[in-house]
Amino acid sequence: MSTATPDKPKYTIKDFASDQDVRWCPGCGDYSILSAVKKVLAQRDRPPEEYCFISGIGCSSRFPYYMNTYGLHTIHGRAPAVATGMKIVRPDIETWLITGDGDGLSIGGNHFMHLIRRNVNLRLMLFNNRIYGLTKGQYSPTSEQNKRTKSTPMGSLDFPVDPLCLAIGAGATFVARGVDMHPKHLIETLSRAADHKGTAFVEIYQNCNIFNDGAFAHAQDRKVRSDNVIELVHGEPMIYGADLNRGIIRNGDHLESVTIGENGVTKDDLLVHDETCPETVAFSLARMKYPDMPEPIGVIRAVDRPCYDDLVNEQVEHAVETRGNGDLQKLLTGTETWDVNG
Amino acid sequence: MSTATPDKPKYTIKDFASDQDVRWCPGCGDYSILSAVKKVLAQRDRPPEEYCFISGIGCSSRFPYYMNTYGLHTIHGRAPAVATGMKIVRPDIETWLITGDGDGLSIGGNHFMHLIRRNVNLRLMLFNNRIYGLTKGQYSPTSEQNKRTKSTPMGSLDFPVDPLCLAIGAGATFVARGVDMHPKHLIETLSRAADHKGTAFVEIYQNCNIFNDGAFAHAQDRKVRSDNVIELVHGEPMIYGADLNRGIIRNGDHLESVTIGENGVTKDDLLVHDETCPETVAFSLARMKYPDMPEPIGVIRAVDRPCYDDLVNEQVEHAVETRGNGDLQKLLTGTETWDVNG
Amino acid sequence: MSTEVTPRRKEELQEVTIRFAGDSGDGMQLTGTQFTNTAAVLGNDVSTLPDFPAEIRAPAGTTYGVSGFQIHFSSFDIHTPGDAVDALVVMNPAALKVNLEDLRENGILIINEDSFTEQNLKLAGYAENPLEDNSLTNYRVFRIPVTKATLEALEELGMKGKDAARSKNFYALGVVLWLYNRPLEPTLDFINKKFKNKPEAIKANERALRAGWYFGETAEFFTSTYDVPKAELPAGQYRKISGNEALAYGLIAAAVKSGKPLFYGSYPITPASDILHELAKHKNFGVKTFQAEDEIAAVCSCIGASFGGALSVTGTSGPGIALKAEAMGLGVMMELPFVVVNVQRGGPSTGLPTKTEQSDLNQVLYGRNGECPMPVIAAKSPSDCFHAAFEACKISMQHMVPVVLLTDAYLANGAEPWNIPDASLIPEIEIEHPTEWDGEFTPYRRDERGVRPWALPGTPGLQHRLGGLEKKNITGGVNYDPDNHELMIKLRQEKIDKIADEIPPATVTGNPEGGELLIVTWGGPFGTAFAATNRQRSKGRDVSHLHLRWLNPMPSNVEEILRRYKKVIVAEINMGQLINIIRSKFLIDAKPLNKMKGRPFTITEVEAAMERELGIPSEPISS
Amino acid sequence: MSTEVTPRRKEELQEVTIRFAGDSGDGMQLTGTQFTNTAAVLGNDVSTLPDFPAEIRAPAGTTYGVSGFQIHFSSFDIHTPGDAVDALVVMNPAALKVNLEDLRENGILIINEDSFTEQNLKLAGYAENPLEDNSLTNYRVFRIPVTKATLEALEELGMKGKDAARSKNFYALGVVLWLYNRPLEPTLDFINKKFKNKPEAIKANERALRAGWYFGETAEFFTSTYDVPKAELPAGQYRKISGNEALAYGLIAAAVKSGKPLFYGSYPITPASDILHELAKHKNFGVKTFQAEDEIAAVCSCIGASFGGALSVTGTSGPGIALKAEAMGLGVMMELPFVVVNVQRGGPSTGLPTKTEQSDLNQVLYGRNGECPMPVIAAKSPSDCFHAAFEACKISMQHMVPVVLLTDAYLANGAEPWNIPDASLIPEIEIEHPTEWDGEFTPYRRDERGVRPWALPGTPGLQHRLGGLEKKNITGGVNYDPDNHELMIKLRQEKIDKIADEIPPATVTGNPEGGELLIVTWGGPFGTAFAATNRQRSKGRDVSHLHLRWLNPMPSNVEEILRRYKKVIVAEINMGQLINIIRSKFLIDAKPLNKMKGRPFTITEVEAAMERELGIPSEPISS
Ligand SMILES: Cc1ncc(C[n+]2csc(CCOP(=O)(O)OP(=O)(O)O)c2C)c(N)n1
Ligand SMILES: Cc1ncc(C[n+]2csc(CCOP(=O)(O)OP(=O)(O)O)c2C)c(N)n1
Ligand code: SF4
Ligand code: SF4
Ligand SMILES: [Mg+2]
Ligand SMILES: [Mg+2]
Repeated sequence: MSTATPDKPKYTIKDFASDQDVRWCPGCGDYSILSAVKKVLAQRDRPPEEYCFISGIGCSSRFPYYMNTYGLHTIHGRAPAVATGMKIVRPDIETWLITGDGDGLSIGGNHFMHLIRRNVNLRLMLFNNRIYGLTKGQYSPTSEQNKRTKSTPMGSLDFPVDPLCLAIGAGATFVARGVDMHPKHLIETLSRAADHKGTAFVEIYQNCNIFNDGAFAHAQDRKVRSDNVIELVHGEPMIYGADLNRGIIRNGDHLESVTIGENGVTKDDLLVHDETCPETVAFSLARMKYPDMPEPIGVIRAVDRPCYDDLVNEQVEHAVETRGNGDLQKLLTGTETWDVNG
Repeated sequence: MSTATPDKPKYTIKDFASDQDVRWCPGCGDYSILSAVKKVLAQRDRPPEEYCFISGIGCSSRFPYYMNTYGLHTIHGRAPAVATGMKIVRPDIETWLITGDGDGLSIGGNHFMHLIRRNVNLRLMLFNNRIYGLTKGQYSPTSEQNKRTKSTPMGSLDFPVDPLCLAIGAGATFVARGVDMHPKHLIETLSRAADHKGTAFVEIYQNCNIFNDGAFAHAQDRKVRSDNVIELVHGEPMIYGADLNRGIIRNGDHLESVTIGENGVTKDDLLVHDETCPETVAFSLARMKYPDMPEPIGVIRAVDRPCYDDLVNEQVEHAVETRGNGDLQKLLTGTETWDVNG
Repeated sequence: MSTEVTPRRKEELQEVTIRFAGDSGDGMQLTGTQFTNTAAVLGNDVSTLPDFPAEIRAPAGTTYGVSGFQIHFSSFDIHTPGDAVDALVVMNPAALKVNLEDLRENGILIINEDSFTEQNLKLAGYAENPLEDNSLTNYRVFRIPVTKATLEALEELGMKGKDAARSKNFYALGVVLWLYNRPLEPTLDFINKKFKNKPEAIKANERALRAGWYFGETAEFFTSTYDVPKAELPAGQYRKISGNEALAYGLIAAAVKSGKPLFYGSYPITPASDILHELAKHKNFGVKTFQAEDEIAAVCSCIGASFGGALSVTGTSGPGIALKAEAMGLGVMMELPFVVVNVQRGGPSTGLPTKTEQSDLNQVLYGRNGECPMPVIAAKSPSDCFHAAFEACKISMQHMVPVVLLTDAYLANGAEPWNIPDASLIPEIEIEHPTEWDGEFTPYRRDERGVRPWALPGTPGLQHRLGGLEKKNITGGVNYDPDNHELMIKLRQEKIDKIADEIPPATVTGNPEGGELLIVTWGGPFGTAFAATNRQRSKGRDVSHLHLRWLNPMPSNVEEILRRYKKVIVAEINMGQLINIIRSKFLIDAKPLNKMKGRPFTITEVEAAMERELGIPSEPISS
Repeated sequence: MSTEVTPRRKEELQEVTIRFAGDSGDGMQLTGTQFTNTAAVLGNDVSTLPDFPAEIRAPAGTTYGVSGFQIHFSSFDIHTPGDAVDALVVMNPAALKVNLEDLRENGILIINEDSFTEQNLKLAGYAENPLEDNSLTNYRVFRIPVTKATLEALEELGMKGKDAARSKNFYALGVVLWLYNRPLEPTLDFINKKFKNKPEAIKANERALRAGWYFGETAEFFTSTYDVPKAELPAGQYRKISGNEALAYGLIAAAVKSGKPLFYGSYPITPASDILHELAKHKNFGVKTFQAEDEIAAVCSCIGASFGGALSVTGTSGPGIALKAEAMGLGVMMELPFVVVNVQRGGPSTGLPTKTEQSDLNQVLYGRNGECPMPVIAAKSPSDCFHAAFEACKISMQHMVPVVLLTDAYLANGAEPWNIPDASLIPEIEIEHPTEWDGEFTPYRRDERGVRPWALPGTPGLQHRLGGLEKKNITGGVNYDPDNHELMIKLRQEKIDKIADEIPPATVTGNPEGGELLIVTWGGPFGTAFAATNRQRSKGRDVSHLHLRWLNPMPSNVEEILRRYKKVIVAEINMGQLINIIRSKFLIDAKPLNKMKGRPFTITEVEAAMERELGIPSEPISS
């Protein structure tokens, strides 16, 4: 599970940059994610031609154009299905899937869920800006209730979905969260996703400075973020805060935020993060929401389960092993025949 | 939250039966569900014309034809969207949505999720037979891994989804489970669903005796079911077993099944079911799976949250209150005009 | 049971159409299939038409629960499952009610009289018992106590009631096999294989079958038996094949011959699901089947698999095509190869899921946003599904374009004898993937056929991105330039038009030089129109037949052919779709022959239309 | 700033086309809109064409980030946003690069010279600075240091750098308003309203605007100014209206006039989203807007809302229509009323999301499984979107059928003056819902127009179930009977055909009696063809114009009209879709005029096509 950093990197960031001009709005959080992804790939051993970036439609989904890899910019919401087809026939191609909160959770919510339950071996990055960027600012499934947008001048009514909870509910084997403006941590998290075998889901808080500026200020702003997010580290106690004096404990059936030193709480009382925790625990962590609780970032859960593309290929191999390579003539002839003599 | 049973029932089961011949296979679990639903409605005060049954496509989705109510047999997977439109304009019509494991979770998974997060005020019954009945026996999203079906002669590969977990992950306000062959309990559960304001989700274990006979034998078979399912009752300890000597306790971050009398466990140690528990607890309950754990039936969680159809209508009312009834001439005229004199 | 046997007259017939009909649970599909196999193995030409309800097993005795299976077998080359039925076997009153109208006058009507109970009569909607009200006098009625006789036959086995009654279809089959002088052996073999783990069932079914046969032989009931001599088919080894089977084999053959793995992404839907089921059996050919969460995911998975380099196919029926439309457009824009199979059924909407129709031609040609052309090929017979599938795959991969393959419920479920092809003689499908490139890779540089390169992930230096936004000619970059857009639309169209250079020219049955009347067909009606044309010609009428397999592009000689005939009829199982294209393209006043009854044309209907058009007063159609 | 002012010559023009172009962030849409409003309020006829990139705010300086706004204003009745541009205002090199080809010879070219930095030139792809290489000698070039001048003007306010530079569009607007003798007041009012919570911005923009105006007045730069007199429009109160606004109002009007609540279920997509945005503002009309999770849910929500008794509408663009196809088919089968709006954009696939096209006619007519006819109406101008929407709602509810309403990006975003209708004169839409029934309720019993009853949930005794399976005539029960299926298909078609009785007959501009040449249009090209026809007629040419608003059914006199002309041209912003219908239906050898560039026809192009068809050698087109 350690990041594969060769002594002397084989590739540079430039090897992964395409010649296309980047067309996002100046100041968009997508830029820093793009840069983080290129850095992650440059740290690894794999040549650009062995990657494929697949996306749907949205500002975020323009991503593949900017990578000097194979890529598909598909249709709205359907990238998971495209990627599944790709991986089934080409398990050797390292596939990254880029989606947005609208693309992945509104129109594409079903493919998102089925991809995850199948555990197709790819990295799934959801750029969550809590808004529809490309269509100029309607609310999205992750928008907070009562959000006033172009399509909801009196406030939105839908209860927001939580991408992590949905993913966990669908049986995800890898669930993580990063923040666009926190590049070092984001790079670490994406590196971990890159190492995971199976669907590695990473929600990334992304600022849309045009239509939803500051939506994640609590997690982005250096001044406040340490009080609002908690960096989960496997095997380490769940500790956070500017002064590293706050932490999480379990109180019966729910999690609580406490201050070390208050009410006799010591560091030893804090929960220790275990990435291999049951889904039920991961679900509780994912439910921690600002402002009531600090929001977890980093790898929330990572477990092993056979991935779909491998299983498909194993069945084919098994069929060949047990029944021999298909013989076309035998197939066409079948078992019941008769002869006609001319 | 109590079932509305008038002293003298206004309606009989017959009032809710349409004149259509029922076209399910003899022995299908759908029959007992149909009968349970009619019983539930007959216990209530509402006349047949104030109900609407809406379904997708599948054996289960033929349901509306058999009810002497308004009804729509729509297209595969889309009933939640149809019902949402209906409820927004007709909050007065008591709507029941019928779906199957394929209809609701395969093609219709996204609408299912969005319906639930919006908390549209209707009853959502998912007939889970872990198979595609109408198309003659392919595996479904709830089929166990390695299931051999027509489309998967070497065994299915997808990890099954759990309808309850998905619903909870999507923010459901009412989550319950019933069993076709356990009519008394099913009727109680459906009555509770009928009383709920918001999306009341009920998964029903349903036997498809033609293509997946016995899929839920552990929960249906009178001989074994009390050892395999646990009837959750609000305010009561979580107790089960033929001898009522088994129960559920919390052990740190997970739930455990214990035997009363063993290792010093007493009835008082058992968890007491609280329908208003946080989602995280409901999620843990829903994760209890046969054969490791007893599977919960009855109402797992029921909480209040404003429902979508009410909110939409409140916005309209608020707009009328604050801005007066729309004046067409004013609208057409707008604010910037000029005159042309002929 | 060993009584004296009266020798019967044995009549020789050239063709016979039999229909078995009963409850969904009565095993009529199996009975029909067994009779078909027996006739085929005996050397008859055969053609079949199964007909079953959309419900899995509707409650016994209802008319909507009736399941039927028609078989046409003959001593000559036939192409249709038969018009009027010569012999109808009905297992209950509902089956009689639904099927009687198709039995010809004086036809044989075999009835399981045990099932004519008051309740069943009521369920079937009979006010009076038709066995007693003289309403069947136009037919040769044979009332047999099938259920009782079966029960008696199985009594010795200690079987009783429901279990025993289940074998009654074999009893009926035995009677009919005897009546038509077909041997029992193929069915006995079948029973032994099918129930190999249920010795009880083997015994029961065998006994029932033989009991039926003996009944025919023994009872002084039938005055003659019938024989249909072997057909004069081209020499070769034959098997029976249904359209869906043939289609699946065609895909596998294309995979083998192109050296590509076959990827089939699909979502179950009647009547296409059996393609998925069939392909899933053949993983040892490297076939990967993917049951997607819906039709959109299915076609999208093909786009991914195609980009990855597989022969990619998705199959569905009309409602599924509607859902795939957006992604098919993406395939057109990306210029990636994959095949979309549409096994058409009755529409609109959910329509008639188990019945046949040809009403999706418009949909597959026009049902996408923007100018979005796709090649379309339609199979003309069950066995042609093999060839059409093979061709669709070939054109798709060689021309880098998604292709639609149309069949329908009638072709998919119908079966016919198939002269088994020699696998080694099936030509290879040549596919190239560039491995290097002069300078910067340009994914939209075209060759002389207008085809762009199929570069695969993993190839160093050929990294490129495809998308649904309009792309710049040659480089493939996103581009909004007005002139480029028009150019790209034309290039995409031209690429498809040029496929016409590679498909065989259309040929005419009858008089290719021209004449009075040309009947044009596509898809399933091929056989009927072909037979009708031959019959009319044998009556001396100047009628010819043009069948189109490729609907887009059409063979380049179609206009030329059409102009050689004074009159043109276009026969379709829809309200007139191909005809609009012909009229609009060639400004020819073609006349429609349409039928929208969930059933194929009968030869009689087509002949009548021809005669109408020729101005010949039709003979009255008997029954 | 108060220097002597040289009096200028004031030329009177009858029409002028101006285009403002700059970076997406330069505020060109706002500038253009303000100029338009000013001209409109002054009494000119106006027509506009915004043109912006698919990216929200592409990086500054790039050609693909250029945003443009064209306005055509005149002293007479116009119907198009203008052909060649008379005056082009460019804020940077990229805008020059992209737009110059549309400027007419000797046209006015106003350039913000400050932006012609080396970097910007490179970004725009200029090897040499066009300001210095004599490439602009064909135009009247006015180089103005817009950025610098704006900064100077705002210096006193203490504003600097980026913040101040943001006002430069108002400076440019000031210059152009002066040049065309338009007053500042409307813009000053606008600034005060728009920025009412930002006093800083009010001051800055006001100053920039005035500075631009003074620059024109002061600098010895322009030798003349121009005036365009009022247009002779019919008397009345006018406002400016865009297609999407008009469409939204049309829906609300239909709701008010039918006494139905309006339900709008939609998923955002360019260029249709603004309809949702507009309707969401008017909840006090009882309007309920539902932003669905996707297009399928959007149309399905309409089916539910329609069954519930609302006026139900869903709006989208081409890719969304593809997704709605299956549910539209369900609507046809259920015979429930709702309207599907398609604001067409460039296709196929994602295509050109912000550009206009008419390429979805085939899709809306044919893009569904089975025989699945739907009425289709297309708006012909921005303000006609109001009337077309109203009519679509009326026909849908009165005939119990889903109806498609087509517009396109050009109509949706374009604007024109609108003679505000008197709301009280808009006719009521009569709708009936049965409340009782003689005997068992029969949801598919039809009236003389073939229309079935719209019975609403909650009505005692009228409980019924609708579904997508074929239904029995009259009772509506599920039915698989062959004859019933054919009958139902015909009844569904007939119902739509009969709508022709209720739509106005088609009328011809030019010579309705017949003649040499008829140009046929539908949708957006109406205005261009109308203008071209008038111009050709004024040159003495025998040209007439037929515009079709209802595409299905067509008005009953279309064939009659078509046959009166020797030649017929069908002009469409696609590869030829309506023309196929006309050729197939009437066997008339109509000729296509097509354009697929994401832009409307120009009058010049249409005139040239007419002359070609008439055999008249065209005058050379002066760009
Ligand atoms: C079928 C279809 N429906 C709608 C659209 C319009 N559309 C494009 S992107 C988008 C939403 C984008 O939101 P999100 O996925 O959050 O991406 P972001 O732009 O915020 O990165 C929508 C609705 C489309 N392109 N295709
Ligand atoms: C668009 C579309 N795709 C596929 C189908 C075929 N189909 C009908 S029902 C069904 C699945 C039914 O399974 P489920 O929802 O579990 O219902 P059940 O029959 O088991 O009650 C499918 C795939 C269809 N009718 N429409
Ligand atoms: S609109 Fe928002 S999300 Fe899209 S590119 Fe601009 S800033 Fe980024
Ligand atoms: S196939 Fe299964 S689910 Fe469908 S009606 Fe028959 S028993 Fe019930
Ligand atoms: Mg977003
Ligand atoms: Mg099921």
